[in-house]
Amino acid sequence: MGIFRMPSLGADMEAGTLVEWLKQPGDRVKRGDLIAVVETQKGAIEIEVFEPGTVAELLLPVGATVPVGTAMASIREDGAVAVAPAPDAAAMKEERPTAAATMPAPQLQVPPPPSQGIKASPAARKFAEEHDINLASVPGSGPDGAIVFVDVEAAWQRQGGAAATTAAARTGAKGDGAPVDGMRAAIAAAMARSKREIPHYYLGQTVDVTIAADWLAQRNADRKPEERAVFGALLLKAIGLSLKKYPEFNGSFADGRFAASAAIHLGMAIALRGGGLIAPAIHDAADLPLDQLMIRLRDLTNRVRAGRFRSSELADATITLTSLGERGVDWVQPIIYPPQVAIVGAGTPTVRPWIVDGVPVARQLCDLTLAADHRVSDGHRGALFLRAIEALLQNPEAL
Amino acid sequence: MSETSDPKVHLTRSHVRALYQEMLRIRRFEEKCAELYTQEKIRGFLHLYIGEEAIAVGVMQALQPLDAVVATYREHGHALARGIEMGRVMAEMLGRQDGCSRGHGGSMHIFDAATRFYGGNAIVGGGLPLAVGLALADRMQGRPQVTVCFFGEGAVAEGEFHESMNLAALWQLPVLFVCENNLYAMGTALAISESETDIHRKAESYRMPAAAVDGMDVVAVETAARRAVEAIRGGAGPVFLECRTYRFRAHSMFDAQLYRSKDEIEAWKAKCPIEHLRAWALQAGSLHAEDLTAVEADVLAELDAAVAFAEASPWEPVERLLADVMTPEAPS
Amino acid sequence: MSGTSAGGAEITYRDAVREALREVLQQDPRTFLMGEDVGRYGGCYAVSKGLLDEFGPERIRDTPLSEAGFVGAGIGAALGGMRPIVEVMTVNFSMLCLDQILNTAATIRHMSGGQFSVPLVIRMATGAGRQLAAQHSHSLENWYAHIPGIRVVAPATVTDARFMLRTALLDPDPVLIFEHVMLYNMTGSLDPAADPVDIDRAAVRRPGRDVTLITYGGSLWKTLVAATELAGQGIEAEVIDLRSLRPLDDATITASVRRTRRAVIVDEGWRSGSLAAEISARIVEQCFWSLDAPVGRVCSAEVPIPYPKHLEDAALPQTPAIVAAARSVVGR
Amino acid sequence: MTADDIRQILLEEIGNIAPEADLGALDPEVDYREKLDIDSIGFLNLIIAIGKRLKIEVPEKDYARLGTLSGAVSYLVARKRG
Repeated sequence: MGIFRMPSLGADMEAGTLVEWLKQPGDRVKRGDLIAVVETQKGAIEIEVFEPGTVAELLLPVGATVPVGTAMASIREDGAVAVAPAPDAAAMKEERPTAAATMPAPQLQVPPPPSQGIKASPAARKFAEEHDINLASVPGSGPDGAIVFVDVEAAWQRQGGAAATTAAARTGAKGDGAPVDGMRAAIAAAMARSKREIPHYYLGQTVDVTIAADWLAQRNADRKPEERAVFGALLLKAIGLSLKKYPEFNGSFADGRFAASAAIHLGMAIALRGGGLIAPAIHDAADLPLDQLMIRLRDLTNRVRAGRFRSSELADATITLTSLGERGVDWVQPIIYPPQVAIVGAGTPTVRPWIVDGVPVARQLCDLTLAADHRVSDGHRGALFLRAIEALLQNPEAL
Repeated sequence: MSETSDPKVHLTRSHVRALYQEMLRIRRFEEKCAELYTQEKIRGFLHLYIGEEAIAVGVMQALQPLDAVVATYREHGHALARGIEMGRVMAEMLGRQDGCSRGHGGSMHIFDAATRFYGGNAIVGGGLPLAVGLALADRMQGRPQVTVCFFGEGAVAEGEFHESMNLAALWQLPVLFVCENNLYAMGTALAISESETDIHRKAESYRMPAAAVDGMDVVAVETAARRAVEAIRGGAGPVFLECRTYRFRAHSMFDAQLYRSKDEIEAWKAKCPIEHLRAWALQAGSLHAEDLTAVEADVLAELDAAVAFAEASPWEPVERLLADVMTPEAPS
Repeated sequence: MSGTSAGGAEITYRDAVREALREVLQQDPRTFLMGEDVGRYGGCYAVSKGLLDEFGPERIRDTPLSEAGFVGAGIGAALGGMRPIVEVMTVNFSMLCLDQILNTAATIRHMSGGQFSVPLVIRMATGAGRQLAAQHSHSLENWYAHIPGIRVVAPATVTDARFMLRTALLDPDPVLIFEHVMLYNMTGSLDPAADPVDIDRAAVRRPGRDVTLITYGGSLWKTLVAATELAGQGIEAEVIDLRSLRPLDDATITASVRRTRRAVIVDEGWRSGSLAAEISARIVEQCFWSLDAPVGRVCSAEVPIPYPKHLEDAALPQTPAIVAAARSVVGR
Repeated sequence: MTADDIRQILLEEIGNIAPEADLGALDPEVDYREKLDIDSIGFLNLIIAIGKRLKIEVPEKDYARLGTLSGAVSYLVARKRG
């Protein structure tokens, strides 16, 4: 028993519609006889049979549209007995080799994980990845300030002279810990260089911040949380404004000389969850209104902790503030972050006895310290600088 | 061409039988191809030569082994008539490794170095300059060989046809141009595509000897081809034969033939070159009924073996995908 | 403009090509030169002047204006055992024989399953600078570099003009040689250290560490001028002359770019879909993690080449643009 | 919204600020800011997040009442009812 199937007449023919049977059951057919007319997208085509015999049964009604390979009629060889066919279209398809089985997959270089948001060339990224260098800590010298290969190479030669990565620290926070060690090494290198090269002098001043704290609480009371400011923002603003009068604390010392910076980019030391420290800059902090400064501070803190910050934010700081926050200790003797020339420390503000007009009263006090580079400035100027900050904090509405 | 010279066709019993068998080989081979196509074993375009067999068979009788053949995408008949093994041609149809082109070409690109069969060219008109160049090479190297170039009447509308006519005539190259005028370029009738429908007159305008031949009569084709090849080999320059014929089947498998009438097709089928030769041979006593039966049996046996060979042939390994793009051993 | 550094005899690019032709015509009787006005006229750019007298009209073969015809004939002659050198007057005219180059010369080896190679050389003039306007000035070699099955080379120095032809003729596959029209009058010294059979490798024409400038053909000299200018600005540019446009010498390109980490490609083709685009893609594929800047491109403006000098100059890659592109990827 | 829902939200937000913390082990009576090292900016972020999730604006003067987990839950439950 032969099965006559919807023939394939072209590679683009997927189905045909039976228009007419040219043979009926009982008709004898021979090879090459036309058996049916099939409508295709190219028009009606008469189709031929390749098997001689007698048409036993027409399996398809006129008007039916069926895929190529579908049984259309059964043809009985002379003398044979009719059997119902299996009308499967797939039966006549044969196995063909497929290219996918044997073709090799295209070879591509496996990329190192990206450091998001940092403009660095692929070469710089690869080198940084291989040498465990935090791109965020590398100043860029390429097109549009991008970090290029030589920048990372130089950073590597400086033993990671800038501070270390959050991204790497976060990925390695649990488990191997190697990136944390990398950051520790970077901090070690920077601080060792500072202690080795910079002749620090240290000054301290206990500052009554009651007025400032009260003013801040009052200001925050009727504001939505996202519009509230923290004490650190006031402090940054006060430092920034003071620097305008004391430019010798704002800039960098390199190649044996101090270069004062016209811009005031305040570095803010931010502790990372899981350990480590990073001090990115708030650009032009002195000229930002307090609300703006607060937005920038919060944004920067959040981005740093999420590992998303720009290299320029790290490289550009001209002075740094390290604030011990609300649950820290009274004071800090900070270490200057090279090539900067000064760092201001702020202890945790606490309520302590304080003599006002000869009477001991409870006041909120904060110990401000200054570490500065003796190659650039002297203690006298440093004291005036700290006093200027103190004075501004007594008049917070002006900030 | 003069009709008076003596044709060098010797219609012995064996020769008539050979002509008949060659045509029948092509016919049965292509009928099988159509069947295999509907079963999706042959894919791509399949252009059948059925109805035109007398031309390839007739012309090939005139060739020597070292002569060259350039054909078109409707070239199964030429390949078989030229002597390429049927199994290798069928394997090529199926895209198998034992195909004469390792399966790389398929139905439209049959090539065979042993018989100097240069395709299998599926750009209409594209084979003509090739034939001119092959003939130029023979001429420049002093070889007494002829290149036969087959093409359809559709090709004569192409610039490459005219450029080739001119070059061949200008340089007096040993080319036999055989135009298989089957009246339709795909679905476009000659009368609506050419200002001059007597194709051979185009060749005459290039000062090339040209004639029209009954392409349904294998003896007529062989006679004309023998005379032409003899003249060409004698240094007469190119000759042009327009063989008037008809394809009985659609242009390719997927063709509803909207452009021509059934009556026209039936009228031409009545001139079937195989039937024509059979009737003549029986009447003339050149062949007997038992000869015909024996030929049919021979052909079917050859065809069965060819299909079996082709289907048993392996696929070209994908590792060889790029193997024949460039010659592997470039000089260094 | 000056060709290569001192060493051998001073010679013009035109004479170098002619010497190359003369040498192969003398050494290999299978070679012949064919094209429009190559004989009596002496060649459109006077390259073949005098060769007709020396080798005769069979081997210095003037053709009619039939690009498809004579390029196709060249392919056929190559198949027939000759070693034809076909000259196409300019690359713009080669559109008329693109069919033969693409559909026949480049495919026959593959579609015949490796049976037939086409040892053909096609020479074409390319490029702008002679105020020949919008149908004689284009740089379409990258279209040919797109095609598997052929080789494409672009001699930029008198040494390459002198020696590439011989190697191209030894190649069993079709080789297209692109000669930039602005180079014909250039004088240079034959480089005694050159490998006369090498047509595969790119050449470093000037070493440098800061940026790799990749170019070929007529743009090489503009690029070398740019490199000198860049050196004055403290940027050491490495200049690579591709020499072979297909296949591209990835190894030389990537070795250089991995070292300099920056690349600018100078290509007289139009930017869209250009050879520069291909090279840029390969650099990104193979050198991405070595890059310090996006890959730069200096290409022709996307306009048919205009006639007036100032507009033609404005349309083409010029030294200041190359300098600017290099500086921009270096970042200074 | 139940106290458990509020506790869940609060823990999620604390978790966002201190992702490495094991909140399951957090004693509801201890100062979690101390315990989890949440500074003023971190705490402000928490207050902002609570405002968005629970639609409760916590004034600065009430910050002290959010010092422990249980205190914060009580406070927020009361605010939600009020």
